[in-house]
Amino acid sequence: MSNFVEGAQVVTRPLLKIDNLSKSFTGVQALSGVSLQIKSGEIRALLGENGAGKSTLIKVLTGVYPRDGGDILLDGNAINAADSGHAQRLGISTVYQEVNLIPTLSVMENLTLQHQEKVFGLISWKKAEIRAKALLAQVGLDIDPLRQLDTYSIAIQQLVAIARALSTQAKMLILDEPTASLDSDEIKQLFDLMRRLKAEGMGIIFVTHFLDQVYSITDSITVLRNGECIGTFNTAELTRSDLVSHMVGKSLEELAPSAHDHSIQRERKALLALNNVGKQRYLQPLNLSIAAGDIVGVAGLLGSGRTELCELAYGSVKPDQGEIRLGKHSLTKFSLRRAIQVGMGYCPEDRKQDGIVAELSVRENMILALQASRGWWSPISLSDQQGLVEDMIQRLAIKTPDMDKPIGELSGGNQQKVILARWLITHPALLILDEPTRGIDIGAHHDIIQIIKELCEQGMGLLVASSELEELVMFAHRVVVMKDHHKVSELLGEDISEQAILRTIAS
Amino acid sequence: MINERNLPILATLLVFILLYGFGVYEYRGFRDTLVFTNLLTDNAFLIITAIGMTFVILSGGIDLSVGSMIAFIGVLMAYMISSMGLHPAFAIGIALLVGVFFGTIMGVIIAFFEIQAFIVTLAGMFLFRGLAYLINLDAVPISHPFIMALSDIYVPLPGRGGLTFIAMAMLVLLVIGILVARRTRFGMSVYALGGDSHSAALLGVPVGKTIIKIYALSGFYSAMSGVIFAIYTGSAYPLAAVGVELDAIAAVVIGGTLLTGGVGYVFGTFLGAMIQGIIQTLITFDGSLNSWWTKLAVGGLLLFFILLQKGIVVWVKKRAAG
Amino acid sequence: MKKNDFLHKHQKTLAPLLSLVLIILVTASVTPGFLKITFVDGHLFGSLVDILHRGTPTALVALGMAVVIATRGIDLSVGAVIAICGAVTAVLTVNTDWPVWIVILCALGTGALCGLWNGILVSVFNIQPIVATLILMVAGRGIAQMITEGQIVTFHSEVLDAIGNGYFLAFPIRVWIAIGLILLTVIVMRKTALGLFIESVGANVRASRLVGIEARLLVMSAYVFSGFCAGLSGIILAADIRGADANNAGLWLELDAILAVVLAGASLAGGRIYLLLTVVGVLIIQTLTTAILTSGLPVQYNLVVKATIILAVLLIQSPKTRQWLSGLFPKKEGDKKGSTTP
Amino acid sequence: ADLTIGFSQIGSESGWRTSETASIKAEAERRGYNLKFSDAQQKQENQIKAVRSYIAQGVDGILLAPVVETGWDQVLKEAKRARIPVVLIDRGVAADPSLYLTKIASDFKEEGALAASWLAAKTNGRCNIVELQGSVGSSAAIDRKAGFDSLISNFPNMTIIRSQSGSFTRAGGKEVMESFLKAEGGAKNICALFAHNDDMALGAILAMKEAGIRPTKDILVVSIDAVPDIFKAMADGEANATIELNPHLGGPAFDAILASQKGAKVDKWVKANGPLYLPDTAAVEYAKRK
Ligand SMILES: Nc1ncnc2c1ncn2[C@@H]1O[C@H](COP(=O)(O)OP(=O)(O)OP(=O)(O)O)[C@@H](O)[C@H]1O
Ligand SMILES: Nc1ncnc2c1ncn2[C@@H]1O[C@H](COP(=O)(O)OP(=O)(O)OP(=O)(O)O)[C@@H](O)[C@H]1O
Ligand SMILES: [Mg+2]
Ligand SMILES: [Mg+2]
Repeated sequence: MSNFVEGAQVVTRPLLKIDNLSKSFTGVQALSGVSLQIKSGEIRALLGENGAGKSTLIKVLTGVYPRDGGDILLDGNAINAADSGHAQRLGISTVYQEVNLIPTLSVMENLTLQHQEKVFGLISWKKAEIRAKALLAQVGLDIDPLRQLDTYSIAIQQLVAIARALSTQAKMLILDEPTASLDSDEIKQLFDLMRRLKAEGMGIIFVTHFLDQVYSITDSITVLRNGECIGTFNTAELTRSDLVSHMVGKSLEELAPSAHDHSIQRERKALLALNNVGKQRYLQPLNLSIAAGDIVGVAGLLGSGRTELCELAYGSVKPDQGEIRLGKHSLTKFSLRRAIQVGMGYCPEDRKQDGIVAELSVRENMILALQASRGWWSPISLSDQQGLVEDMIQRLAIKTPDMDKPIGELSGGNQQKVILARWLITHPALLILDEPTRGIDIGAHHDIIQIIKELCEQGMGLLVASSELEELVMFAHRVVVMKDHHKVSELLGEDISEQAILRTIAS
Repeated sequence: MINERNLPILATLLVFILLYGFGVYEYRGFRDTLVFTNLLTDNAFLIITAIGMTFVILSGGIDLSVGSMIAFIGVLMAYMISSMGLHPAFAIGIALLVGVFFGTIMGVIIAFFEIQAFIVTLAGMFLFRGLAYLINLDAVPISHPFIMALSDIYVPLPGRGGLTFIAMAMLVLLVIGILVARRTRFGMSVYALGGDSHSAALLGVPVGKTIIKIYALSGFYSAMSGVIFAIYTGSAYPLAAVGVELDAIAAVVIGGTLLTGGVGYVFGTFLGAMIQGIIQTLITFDGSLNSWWTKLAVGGLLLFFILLQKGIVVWVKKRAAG
Repeated sequence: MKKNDFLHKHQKTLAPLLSLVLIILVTASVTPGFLKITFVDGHLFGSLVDILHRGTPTALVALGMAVVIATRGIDLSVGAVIAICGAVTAVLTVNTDWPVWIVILCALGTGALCGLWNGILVSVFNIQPIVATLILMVAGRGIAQMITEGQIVTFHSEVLDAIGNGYFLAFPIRVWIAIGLILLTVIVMRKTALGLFIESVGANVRASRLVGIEARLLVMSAYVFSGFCAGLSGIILAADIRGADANNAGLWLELDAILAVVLAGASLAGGRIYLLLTVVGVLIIQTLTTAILTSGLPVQYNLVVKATIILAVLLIQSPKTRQWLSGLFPKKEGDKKGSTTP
Repeated sequence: ADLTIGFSQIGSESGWRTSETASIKAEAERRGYNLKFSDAQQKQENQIKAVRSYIAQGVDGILLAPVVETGWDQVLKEAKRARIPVVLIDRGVAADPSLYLTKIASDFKEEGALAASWLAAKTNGRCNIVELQGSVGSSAAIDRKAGFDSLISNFPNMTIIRSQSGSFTRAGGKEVMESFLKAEGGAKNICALFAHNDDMALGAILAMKEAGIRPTKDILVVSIDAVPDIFKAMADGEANATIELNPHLGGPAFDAILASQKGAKVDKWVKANGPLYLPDTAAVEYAKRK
């Protein structure tokens, strides 16, 4: 069922060979008969919609999940990794999709976990620190390795995870959506690194939803759909439209963004107004106003304070000066629940820690915000819940066998959609999205932007922080540029372009 | 610059010093070194148990069986020495092996059958106490010259105080505990497991093996504590050390370790146990509290010092920030 | 799809129920007459009724404990709260001529107040639950002894006697009280969104706060509820022996309660709880206790037997054992269904 | 003289012990002594700590109510080295008698035997007995049982048909008695109840009454301690006999310390065994103790 398009004549035997691999979870056939081969020195893109089985393939490959059937050969030897540590020892180094580090350990401890150097049988932290600094330098990070990991933003944590994967002597490197929250600079740095490793003969599997990245770095592409391998192609020979139709089963034309009008209707009055809102050591005071129908983007480099702006605007962090108004309400003294009741919504950046409640079902996760704003004593009836959830599952094409499955068992992108849906069903007056399309496939990306635009046309205001400038340019009416925790400028209307934003950041 | 992660320990240390200062100021005889060395000797078995417990709690688990293990090991030792005529050194060796064995079994059940540590060790708590009853219902003396000799070892310090064998053994085990926690791969695996067991598995930490080792280690430390308790009292008693598991947990937590795992230090546990000991000592020195006021005072002081410790941490953080 | 779901849920329920039935059957085979129930003076009489009767205080405590555990907490102080509320009941009955219902309200209020204290320590001062409640566990018995002045205060009251040992419609009144409270709790938890909020807070506080759930208040009320349940249990236990025993009432009951909650499949790391199964857990423990008492076993075997059976029950319930067993009998309905669904 | 005395008490686990503490405190107050009291909450290690603290403070004498008989050698040696006399109260220790001044205690074995001999006389040596034991492993439980057992072994027709632990508590006594009655199918087969303390007996009496069984008529009740409530039960015809465990040990203990200070010789064991009380004096005794 899978047709192989081999690259340049196979001279050497493949570095990694996967043959007829299958895996099922209760109710889901996540992988069925997947086969592929990777040579050393090859960068392979692994593409597919959310829930196509990419992460599962990687986890089966590295022994996190036992496989139902199939063979895996590394350097011609059949391997059967018992767990991730075993896979590492076999020479497969992996960065899994969510940031999977230990939040309570320091950056240094995370980087050297299981690979510490010893003096007289005891770990030498001096050596560890030197090594940690070297690893961080490889990914271009200059941070204090002794600080606890979770004091750093999710993007930095992502880079630390990549640095860690480089610390092992591996033949294969697997990166599952490593660029989801990275900025262009970091991505460039990562790609340089990948090229270097490629030159050293390492085989790399790279999962992403950004087609630009696929075309700029990979040699070949394997597409998965519904757990089946659709095919492997040479990157240079595959057009974007073909690629998308392989992935989605639709053609690219349907997905092409409609021309966007950057102009704002001036006559509308402010929905959200931040007057001189700031917090010491957190965010410099700033002014911002969003009218109904406005889409305001927040751009900036890593650690520039985008997330902080979102948190202050939402009220999950209380400012120590200034006033926040939503419509006729002053939110400064409001509890989050009151704020939500009068129309606030916030989709946080760190989906694992701040977004999903992993144990609860998709349905419960989705209605949580609406239910919380109504209070516990006026429950949404089960049939209403099912109606709302069913509708959202349809509209956002959320891939789940049923709505009572624990959300933790969904694929990353589908979790993100559920969190988005959670806020959409509250019909917020103002929605704040921090990296909303993290890990979402292009088909869904398109749908979501469409939905957001519609909502704004109906009068919702939107504040979006995103490291994807392309995305901001695509739909924002205004872009706030952040730098070093203060607002440096606000781009309006026709001034919005990727170059303009980059220029402002650099200035 | 104070490292933020050491803050709870420093706060605990400060609380301990404040308490000690209060005792010296308030009570006759408190300034004597004897009071301090008594603290070391009298709390040795609790500290040893709590060190093992620290590893368990750091990994996000809990071990309720330690108190019963102390009693069981004591009774077992007495049986081997008195009834089987084994040499105490030999008996101690076997007793420690038995402790490690039972710890390992609990670890296997927790790791392999994925049953929560709380109930597995609760069953262990019943089981060990029950086994102790089966060996011997009554309290029996362990009168062997070797044990006597151990309990007579005494290194005098200035003043009336001095280090007993028990205190020194405890200090050695403390140092070993600190090194294992911070300077071995196993120790770091324990921290990783407690921080996020799911991620730890993905980072290549051998989760199952580490869990088994953790409970084996806790078994070793509580068996060691049983041996120390037997030497301390020169006897074995199946009802010994009832409720010690809670004291040990409290010591660990007062020492700054998070019960959810991943954060904390073995040395903090030592301080936590010493704070509990000194509360007891202060109450005894005072000697005017009746039975129910004693309980209220123990609870109240515990609360007071936890709040004080929290206050110090918050205050320092504020100072550092502002 | 629906059927698969049903089987899945069923499995979780089946394990504790099966263990209970097994323990009852084994006991019955060892102790003749264990299953015998006769009708005496208008009420049922027999070991099985005794199990319900004796299990009531534990069931009430376990109910509150379950809610606390759902919030990722634990309440070690319930035993001490039982002692305090028993003492309040006894002392007020003996020293005042207040009507019984006021005495009962005072005792229940005291329980709730103790819970509030725990709740404040946990959710306002952010003290870890196990230590926060340990404080009241230690100090609470002191308070109870202060109230009773260290003596067992015996009292006499018709109403309290009835609560302790009376019968209504053939069943002990206290069993009816427990059934009432349990059903009420189940209804409130399932028919309002309270259950969802509590489980959500227990499973992920940060995310729950961000969607506007007032976690602090919720956690606090969980402890208040637990204190209330312990208070009720304390009244029943005092009524049972017509006296308040400050030092021994409810001693180590917290462990049985936690055990029951966990046997019912809850995780101490918070999240999902199963209230009705918790009651089954309590019945398992109480059956075990009663069985040991009636078995005629020498006392020194009590704990070993208890531990062994608990371990056996745990192993039976472990999903791993189930997996392993279904590996031995591969053609099981549920598995086949699961793997063929697209 | 203005003595400072340390008193290490086991705890406050029963009404009897609270009375003992109160009695000793009252005696110290009457004599104008400075009494340092410490409640060990049933833990031997706390008692050892307390004794060590008393030594560090340099008290004039120590009263010790040991929670268990073994394990005191070391700390008693330290006290001896510091020349502080130690008086053991209400039970002994398994240590060299030279390490303590004296022991003021009753003999648990004798108490058990006394209960048994009363029962043997009452039933002419023919009786099926159910026994409520104290806390498993406690010396009071072990010795009272041993004393009782060794006496009834002389009577072939006296047997203990059921024996379980009621943990010295009323609730425990009640629950265990209920299960005895269920297991034996009522009172037909039971002639007497022997409880290791009065509280368990009082609990068991409640259980009997609720099962429609008349205590003393259907089942004889004998227990130990002589707490006030058992006298009330006896007066009401619900209990048959109790053996007193004397709580007023303060006087003799302080006297012994005074005597030793004067250099006088003190007996190593001052027996404080109490008498057996029967219902005839119960009402009077109850009034006295209330
Ligand atoms: N632990 C699990 N239990 C049950 N089902 C699972 C589990 N993990 C994944 N699945 C299911 O397997 C399917 C494939 O998921 P996978 O995570 O591999 O998707 P993905 O291609 O990585 O998607 P994304 O782009 O969103 O990350 C999904 O339908 C998902 O619900
Ligand atoms: N010292 C700290 N302690 C705790 N949390 C911190 C600390 N520093 C940053 N954070 C958190 O990390 C998150 C990201 O902060 P950062 O300044 O990197 O925001 P950003 O501009 O959105 O960049 P990014 O692209 O990394 O999200 C914020 O939620 C912030 O609260
Ligand atoms: Mg994925
Ligand atoms: Mg951000």
